[in-house]
Amino acid sequence: MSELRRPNETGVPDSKQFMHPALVRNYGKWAWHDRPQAGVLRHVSESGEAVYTVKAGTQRQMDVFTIRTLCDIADKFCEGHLRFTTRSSVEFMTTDETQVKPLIETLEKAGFPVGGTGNSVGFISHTQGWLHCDIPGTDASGVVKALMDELVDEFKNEDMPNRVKITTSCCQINCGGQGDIAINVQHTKPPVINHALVSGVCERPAVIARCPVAAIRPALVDGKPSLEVDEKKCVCCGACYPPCPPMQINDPVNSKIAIWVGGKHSSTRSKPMFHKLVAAGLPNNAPRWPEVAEVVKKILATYKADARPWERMGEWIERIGWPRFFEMTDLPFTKYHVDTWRGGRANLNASAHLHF
Amino acid sequence: MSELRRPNETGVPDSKQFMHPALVRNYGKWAWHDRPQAGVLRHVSESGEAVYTVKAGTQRQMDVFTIRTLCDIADKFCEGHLRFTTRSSVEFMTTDETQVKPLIETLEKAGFPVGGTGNSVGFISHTQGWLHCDIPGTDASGVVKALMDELVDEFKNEDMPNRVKITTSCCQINCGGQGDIAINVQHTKPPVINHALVSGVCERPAVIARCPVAAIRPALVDGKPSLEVDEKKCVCCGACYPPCPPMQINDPVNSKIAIWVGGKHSSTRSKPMFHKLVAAGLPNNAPRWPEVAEVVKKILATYKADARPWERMGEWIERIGWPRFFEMTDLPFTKYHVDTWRGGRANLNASAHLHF
Amino acid sequence: MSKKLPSTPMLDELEKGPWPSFVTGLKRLAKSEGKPNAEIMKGLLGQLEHSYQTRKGYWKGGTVGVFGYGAGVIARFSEVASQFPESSEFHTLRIMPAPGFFYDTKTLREMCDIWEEHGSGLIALHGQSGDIMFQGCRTEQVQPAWDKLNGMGFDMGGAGAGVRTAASCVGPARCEQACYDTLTAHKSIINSFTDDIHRPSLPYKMKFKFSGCANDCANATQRADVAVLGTWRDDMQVDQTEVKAKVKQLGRKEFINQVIRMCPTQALGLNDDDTLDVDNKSCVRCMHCINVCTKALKPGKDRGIAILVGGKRTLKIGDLMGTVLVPFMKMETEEDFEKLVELGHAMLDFFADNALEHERTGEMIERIGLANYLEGLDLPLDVNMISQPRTNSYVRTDGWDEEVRKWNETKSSAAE
Amino acid sequence: MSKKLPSTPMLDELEKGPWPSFVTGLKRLAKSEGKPNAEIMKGLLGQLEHSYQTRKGYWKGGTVGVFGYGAGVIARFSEVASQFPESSEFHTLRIMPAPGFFYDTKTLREMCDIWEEHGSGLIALHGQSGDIMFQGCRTEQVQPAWDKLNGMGFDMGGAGAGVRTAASCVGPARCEQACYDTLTAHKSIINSFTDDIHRPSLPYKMKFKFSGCANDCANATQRADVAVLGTWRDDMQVDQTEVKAKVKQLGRKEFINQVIRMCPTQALGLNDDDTLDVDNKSCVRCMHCINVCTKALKPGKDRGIAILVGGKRTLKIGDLMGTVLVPFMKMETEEDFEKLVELGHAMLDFFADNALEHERTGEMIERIGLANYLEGLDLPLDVNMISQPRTNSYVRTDGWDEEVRKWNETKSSAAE
Ligand code: SRM
Ligand code: SRM
Ligand code: SRM
Ligand code: SRM
Ligand code: SF4
Ligand code: SF4
Ligand code: SF4
Ligand code: SF4
Ligand code: SF4
Ligand code: SF4
Ligand code: SF4
Ligand code: SF4
Repeated sequence: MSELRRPNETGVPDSKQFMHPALVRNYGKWAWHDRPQAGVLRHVSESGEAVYTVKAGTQRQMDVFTIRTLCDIADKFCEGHLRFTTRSSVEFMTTDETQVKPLIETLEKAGFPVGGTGNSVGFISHTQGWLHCDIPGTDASGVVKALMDELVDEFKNEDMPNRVKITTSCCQINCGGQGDIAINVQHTKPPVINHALVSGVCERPAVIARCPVAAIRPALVDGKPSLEVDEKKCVCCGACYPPCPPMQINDPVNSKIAIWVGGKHSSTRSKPMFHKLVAAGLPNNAPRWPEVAEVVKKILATYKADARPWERMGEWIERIGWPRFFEMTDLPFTKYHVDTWRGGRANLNASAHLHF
Repeated sequence: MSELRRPNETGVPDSKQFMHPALVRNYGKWAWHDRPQAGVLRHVSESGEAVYTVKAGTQRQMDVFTIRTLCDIADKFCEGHLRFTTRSSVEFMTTDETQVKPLIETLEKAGFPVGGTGNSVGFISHTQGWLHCDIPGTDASGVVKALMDELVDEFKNEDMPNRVKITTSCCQINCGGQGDIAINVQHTKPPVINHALVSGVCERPAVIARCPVAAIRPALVDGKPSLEVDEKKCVCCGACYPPCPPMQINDPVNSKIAIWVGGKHSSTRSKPMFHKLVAAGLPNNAPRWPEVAEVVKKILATYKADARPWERMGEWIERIGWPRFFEMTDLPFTKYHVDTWRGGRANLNASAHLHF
Repeated sequence: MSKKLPSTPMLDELEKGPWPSFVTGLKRLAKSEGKPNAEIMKGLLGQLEHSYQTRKGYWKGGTVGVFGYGAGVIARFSEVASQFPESSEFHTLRIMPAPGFFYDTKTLREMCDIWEEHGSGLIALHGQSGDIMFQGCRTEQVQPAWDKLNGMGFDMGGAGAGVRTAASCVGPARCEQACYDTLTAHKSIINSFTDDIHRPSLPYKMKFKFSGCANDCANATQRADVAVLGTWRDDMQVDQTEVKAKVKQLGRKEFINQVIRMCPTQALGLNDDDTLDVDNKSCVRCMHCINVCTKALKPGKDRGIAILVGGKRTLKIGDLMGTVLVPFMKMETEEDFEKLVELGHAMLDFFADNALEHERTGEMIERIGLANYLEGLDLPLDVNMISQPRTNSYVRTDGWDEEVRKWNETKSSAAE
Repeated sequence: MSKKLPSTPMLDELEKGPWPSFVTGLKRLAKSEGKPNAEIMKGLLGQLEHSYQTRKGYWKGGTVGVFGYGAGVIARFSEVASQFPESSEFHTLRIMPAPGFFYDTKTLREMCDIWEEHGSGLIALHGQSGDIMFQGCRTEQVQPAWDKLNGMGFDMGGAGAGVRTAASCVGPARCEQACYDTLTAHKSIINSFTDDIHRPSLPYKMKFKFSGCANDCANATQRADVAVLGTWRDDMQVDQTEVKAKVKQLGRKEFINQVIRMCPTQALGLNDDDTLDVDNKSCVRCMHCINVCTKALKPGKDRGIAILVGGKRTLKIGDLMGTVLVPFMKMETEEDFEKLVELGHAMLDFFADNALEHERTGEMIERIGLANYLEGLDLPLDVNMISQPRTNSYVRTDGWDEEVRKWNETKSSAAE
């Protein structure tokens, strides 16, 4: 075992040491860009120099062999440089236009789909799931893989009205964030408490404080201090589970998948938007979640066919109206779609604006 | 004294008995309308018949002599028919185009300004005030009269981008409703309690229940049951005053006037909007409230000069942004403008949309 | 014997200026020598001047009424009666006008005569809720005044915790935009609620308002617990010849700016031949383009009403706009109006049973949730009720499948 | 000695299809015979298949760390260790990459080698917060792995109630839209907070994110407590020749549809000669027109940052977007970056002092009010902080005159 050594508290390293030299040369001097073809960006500097970026999808959860393959390609085409995007795509940069085609071919041959640029469906925000997290209701890696298999053509082409940002989250905490489409676990039953363990494992006041609806109270069960849940109040969010694992929220049947649409982080055109619930009650059907894929594809196809250029998912629906969205996607509308959370009234239709 | 007699519980009378015969003839058959000149509407029926409406301002609080004068005019020009609008303007209808000019002249001569049609400043929503209400902080009739004197040209002409609906309210209850501009009393100090009277007059639990911020508690004062106010919590709204007149909220100095803009009831273009606070701390300066008039005129002039056709006040400001509104109107922006009420966070700028 | 006109230096300032002066009116009344109302008005002028001087109001409430009714008279007793005894009692009778505020001069003159005899001679046309306010009545004159007004065929309006006087826009009587008969709807509703108007026993007030279209000239959306607004379901009517004329009149650029660009849902396009392209599926019936092009555009032919519920002013949780309860309902036959009345009663009953003391309908719905309100009224859920679905995952959805079943049922029964 | 590859019929389904398969990767690792990480991976595959079969996760947390630091390692112990002992400990080291996620292959290869030796061979590029996640480490291997990674010049990322690993968009390195140097800002902030990253002692986590413009490619607005977004104050740069070219390319109608009509504040007009009319006072710097016309339009020259505060996910009051705290700040000189760092520290200190346990910055501001937060940070109020002023009159305004004085002071000092 290695000696205990004081860490070098260096923080983040400088980026320029790793950057492609053309990026260093033109740092802060970019003039414009375009996309010669799907999967390829051309950034032109004020100096006239052009850098071509070829973008490809990865599985994010990479074995070292995959990474080494990417390195081989970067060595061959990009002077040993590459970068990853905020969405775990990989980007290869070169100043040599003639290298673009062979680079794409090499990537595709190695199994990395080239695309994800412009108005395509990007890679899905990936979270941990059964592979690593301690509280997951499903497996992010599996959901992402299964879905990307279905959406790969939309990744490779730029046929969408605008960029489509899909996210997954394997529990209601939602490390995946807002998405044009968000595929999230939604528990439907209150936690099942293993009373024998509570007193040993959980700090009860902390657990009680976590519940967003104050549904948890201290209780004595079999003479031992435990907790009890007011099932009428409980919204099955699972927030009590991380601080208190004996409050088992995950359930093979009752932990369902919900689909949300119209989230958006950008302030482009419209202000950022939260995503909105459209479908719930979908089974957590590992290993390929076909019911989820079906709904996602239906939504995407409708958006693709109906939205106008540059409308993000949420903007499109705002224009055409939610009645038409539900009609066109054939999704059922239920009382659960009506917001009941604090300030939920703001999501009621306070106007005579009606869609027929 | 008259005998006690059972009322005829008739409800509202039928309207057609009072209507101008041309309206009865064309009831539900109107084809289109236009405005030949400010103050005059022409409605044309499917039958081709046209009805001219001449609209004039009144003081709403009318002595019988004024009403009889209006009747005289209606008898002379309109076969004895007239109507009032939802904003207390009076309307004279005739099918005879040649009568429009003399009708206008007669009205103007009798002191009734003709106008209030189309994109003008309409009559101000009028409430009761010192003339009749039991809780007023100011006098609606006076404020309305003083302001309409200043705005009469804007009433008579159609020079505004869209209709301007102004409202006044003589206490924070705001019987006047939402307005493009709303001129409302805003108290700035907690109620002063006349403890000697409380136990005799007020039902204490009811009063306590009325407070929106739960600032009122029961208290014993000089051995008598009374109430006390937590002045840190109190938002000086005066809601406790109607159920408990000893909780005197009105104050000659500390009951101020606040001005709100951008309210809108119509669902035309944008959804209905609440009005928003822009100026407060204006003195309750009877009998002519010059400080209020100054702010109102400044806002109107800015709107008139800058808004695009058909933009209501609130729509205009949404387009140009609040920073520009405050800049152009030269009104100070303070922490009080930042919403602190429930759900107030929705009124923060949750985006990178910035105006410079 | 008759008192002198009080000195009113501050009020006199309000006789200046071009707008009709209520002060001049008050003085006119105060000067109508010999009439009892002149004395009342002298007192009133004195008290009002005192208010202006001291910046305070001096009325207090009380209980005054007419035989058989529990509301409709707003009692006012002066707190400075010793100084101004003539107006020590200054009550208001709220009387409901005909829907749409129509009068013939005979009626108005008769009202003036009655009020000169029994009241102060001061009449407001109209109060913000829509009443004729006969203001300034001594207690003992209330009943005789009422008897005469009632004898004319007019009835008392609302006050207190009951159904209130309603208001409606001019509607089909003189507006081509009206998508239903606002005046008939108003009358049908109000005349079926006289008991709840005259003998209030609700948790708090309840108001109805009627506007013929989304322009909402009756301010229904925010100022009524129940707002009834006209709308249509089919395509709007377009006269392309008139569209072209309008494009010509405004100029192409201005037409784009004033019509095309202002449509809230970008439902309009201007074709190259200056005709209009309407995406009726996207149109939200906001009325804007129709307002601007009064000759070229009209609402569709399949007309009816939408009902919004819960509008109100500030107390106690903050202002509320009405929100969609019924997105569409035909309003043509007598049966249709009866259905509306029935629904109104169901809403009132639910309110009476479920609202807390001093809680308006909107506050009650805010507290219990729209879904429960719908269930209580046995009304179907509709996507038009929301501006967007929930953004928060804190909800227990284990009834999902059951709700889906309900939706599909409603949908297929609607399709039948 | 080496175990057989477990049977993974469900996972095998995820080897099908065109997208790169993580299962294939896991199997590749499990098959790299002779290496210790192959054994770990066999266990992991077994446990994961078990999860797929039973639809449940089987990890539990714990405390594992490296010498000198209080965070950065996410400990994972298996609940089914008896069945899959090889992966009974499967911890993750969160390591911060260079801002913008740049690598040379030498570095990446070295990381792979280290992780093959000390871990499972499974690396995520990157976690949602921006860490390199070296996943699958036995407890005793954590320190040696760390020593080597740290030796390479990399440092541990955040976890727990401390400052978290930051993320930034590619920025000036390869984007013409960047209004400031996101990478330098990221580095300046993070490297001044190493103490709060490594020894977390805040009420809850605190995240910084950096995007070069309003497109927000780093998802800062909702996913960071402190979002730093590029913007500009002067007029946008317009190359009218390129505008004309773009109009020609798209066609006039499409240009109007895609550019003019989509501006959120109607700040754009198309002139008759196909040049663009920009109302820069109305423009909100949303980037849309610039995105569509990458050659014709550019942000202005007077560039800097806006800071939004309080973004976060659902717990406990519901998702929050960041809201404007600083509408504009230059970010060019070293001093500017220092000011940003200072402000970051002030925000952290205020958060540490005022937030409740497990309360994020946004929730704290929601509780105490923006005005108090501004006061605590000694920041001036600005109209850009609101989307609209208050709509509710429930506020005590007796400090009005004093606040007006403050505003006028700020304004006149800004004008100097
Ligand atoms: C590479 C990347 C930044 C990075 O540092 O890694 C990036 C790069 C660019 N983004 Fe982005 N965006 C990247 C993530 C994002 C994200 C965040 C995310 O994906 O999670 C967003 C916000 C998402 C949201 O709103 O929820 C984002 C919102 C945008 C937008 C605004 C889109 C909109 O209309 O709302 C633009 C503008 C545009 O489309 O021209 C944009 C534009 C661009 C441009 C065109 C900027 C430029 O001039 O170079 C870049 C080319 C992208 C392409 O591939 O076509 N980028 N961009 C990220 C690639 C992610 C990926 O692999 O798919
Ligand atoms: C690993 C990662 C997901 C991933 O696969 O990429 C992750 C994983 C976890 N997140 Fe997360 N979060 C991760 C990014 C996020 C993000 C996205 C971001 O940072 O942009 C968010 C939303 C933004 C935000 O901060 O609100 C996020 C919101 C949460 C929350 C909810 C916080 C809230 O205030 O609502 C929790 C719960 C908590 O902190 O108690 C949480 C908690 C967790 C825990 C620690 C669950 C737990 O309590 O044990 C997860 C550990 C998983 C594991 O085994 O590794 N994670 N988490 C991401 C961090 C990797 C990295 O360091 O790069
Ligand atoms: C007479 C009246 C109805 C009545 O039954 O009494 C009325 C009558 C008309 N209104 Fe109105 N509105 C009347 C009060 C209102 C109100 C309520 C109010 O004033 O308190 C509103 C809603 C106010 C709000 O949003 O806060 C109202 C919002 C409109 C609008 C929508 C304006 C907008 O763009 O938001 C239109 C459409 C238009 O301007 O063409 C409209 C249009 C019209 C038209 C043109 C309808 C028609 O085709 O006949 C009428 C002619 C008005 C004119 O004088 O130019 N009317 N109108 C009311 C006259 C009030 C007055 O004396 O000034
Ligand atoms: C007379 C009138 C103002 C006017 O001069 O026109 C009026 C006058 C009073 N209103 Fe009002 N309200 C009047 C229309 C309104 C409106 C407008 C409307 O109906 O469209 C509103 C806003 C809409 C609404 O209903 O919310 C309105 C919202 C209130 C409220 C607040 C209700 C709330 O839920 O927030 C109160 C307070 C209360 O009921 O406790 C109130 C209470 C009062 C009282 C009874 C004050 C009191 O507690 O003693 C006032 C009696 C004044 C008097 O001496 O005559 N008045 N009041 C209006 C009724 C005349 C009529 O019958 O035609
Ligand atoms: S979304 Fe939930 S289960 Fe998934 S990584 Fe985040 S905390 Fe873990
Ligand atoms: S699941 Fe959520 S709502 Fe239910 S008890 Fe746990 S924390 Fe509370
Ligand atoms: S606004 Fe207030 S003071 Fe004025 S009439 Fe209404 S309740 Fe009375
Ligand atoms: S004035 Fe308003 S906030 Fe103050 S005690 Fe009275 S009801 Fe409560
Ligand atoms: S609401 Fe509509 S129908 Fe009624 S008067 Fe106004 S424009 Fe006409
Ligand atoms: S009525 Fe309104 S929503 Fe419909 S097309 Fe006209 S402007 Fe657009
Ligand atoms: S946020 Fe702006 S500056 Fe950064 S990469 Fe995206 S478009 Fe470029
Ligand atoms: S940047 Fe956005 S707001 Fe500014 S002009 Fe362009 S589209 Fe309009």
